[in-house]
Amino acid sequence: MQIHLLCFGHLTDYFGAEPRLMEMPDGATVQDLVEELERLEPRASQLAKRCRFALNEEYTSLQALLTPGCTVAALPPMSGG
Amino acid sequence: MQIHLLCFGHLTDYFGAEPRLMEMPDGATVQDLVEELERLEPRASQLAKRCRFALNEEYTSLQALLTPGCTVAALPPMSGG
Amino acid sequence: MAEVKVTEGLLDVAELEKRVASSSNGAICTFIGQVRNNARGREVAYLEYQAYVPMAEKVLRQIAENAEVRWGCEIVIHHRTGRLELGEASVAVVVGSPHRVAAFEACRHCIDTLKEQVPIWKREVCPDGSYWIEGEEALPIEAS
Amino acid sequence: MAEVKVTEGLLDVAELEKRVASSSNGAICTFIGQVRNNARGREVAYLEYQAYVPMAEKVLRQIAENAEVRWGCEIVIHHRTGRLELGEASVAVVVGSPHRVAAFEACRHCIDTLKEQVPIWKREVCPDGSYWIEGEEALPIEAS
Repeated sequence: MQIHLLCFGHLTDYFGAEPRLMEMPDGATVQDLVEELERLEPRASQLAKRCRFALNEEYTSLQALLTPGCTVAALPPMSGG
Repeated sequence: MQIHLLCFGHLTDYFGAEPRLMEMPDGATVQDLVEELERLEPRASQLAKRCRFALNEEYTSLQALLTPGCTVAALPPMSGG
Repeated sequence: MAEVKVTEGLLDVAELEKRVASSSNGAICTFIGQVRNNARGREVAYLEYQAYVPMAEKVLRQIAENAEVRWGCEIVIHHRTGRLELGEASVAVVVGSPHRVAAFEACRHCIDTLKEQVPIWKREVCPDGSYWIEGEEALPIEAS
Repeated sequence: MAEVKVTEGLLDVAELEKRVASSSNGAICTFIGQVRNNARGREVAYLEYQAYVPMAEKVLRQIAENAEVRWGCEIVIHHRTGRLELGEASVAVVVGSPHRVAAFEACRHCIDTLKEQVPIWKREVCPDGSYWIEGEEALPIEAS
């Protein structure tokens, strides 16, 4: 299935600021996507430890199942205000 | 000696809102002035208990000595803000 | 640095905020008190504020300057006197600081201390008569 | 009732204060965050704010609505994105309430929670390069 990936903060240096289409196997979880990203970009190896993740604009756990067409966002520690 | 008395809040109902000249004996204290006011106006009998007093625009104690031409202000519980 | 004023004029809060908005202050905390249409369960028509102006400005200055030193910030406090209509601002406490916690704490300290120590009194004018407010009490006004 | 917005436009704080200035609200507490000329000992030229806009507005709304119920108040929160010059306001949290303690507590809660939970990031552009700010850390920007 295809899913949409959104990255923010310093992650845009590695993965770009535009939404990115990713091909993931059926039954994949947010955790599987994170591992795929860490493989693609060794400098992002701390991804799971540093970031929170959102699935379709809601905070999610790493165990959540991806669904076709869903949007996952990788959210580094925030600095609004 | 003559001193100036200023009243605020509900005390202006009894003593007026304008500065008032009072004749006090030499050596009189703020306490003596308060007792004089309580004599003048029985409805103000709680004066010493309810109010704070200022001598020349600074908070003062009842024991402070009056000086010729000084200004004493009787300050009920405040309600600014 | 502190700027304090007791005034009959309307308060322009945006203008006061500009005075503490130096580019090293990342945080501004403002408190505005305004005239409510009710108090102690009673409908209010308008307020009259009475101040012992020179002493009020002196005490306000002490409060603001002490807070500036204690929290490392810049403070402007203006308080109105005279007749205030519903919805008008009676007081503005504006604090600019490099840090937000300091801005909040200094602002709250100033308004809390002002209410206790600054010689200003409020008279609530209601449909059934008018009342001097003294601390938590409302004293009906007697004919003298 | 809460009104929240993530916007590229300048913030007009006086206008936002009017929106919570109903005549039953005796207290308005405002927090303004603005761009400082220095951070972490480094001179700052300007900031770039990046937001995950739809989620940021959703989380802001949750924060504001929860605080409205908890403290019995009305809340407006606007946050800017894009390039901000020194001294410009990045965020305004405006709380109107019948009571001052509630106004202060709700305002402080909203800005504290915003900083932790709302998906917005700041890039500091300095004379020596630019840095993503992530929580307490400043990460130099790498060429990708």
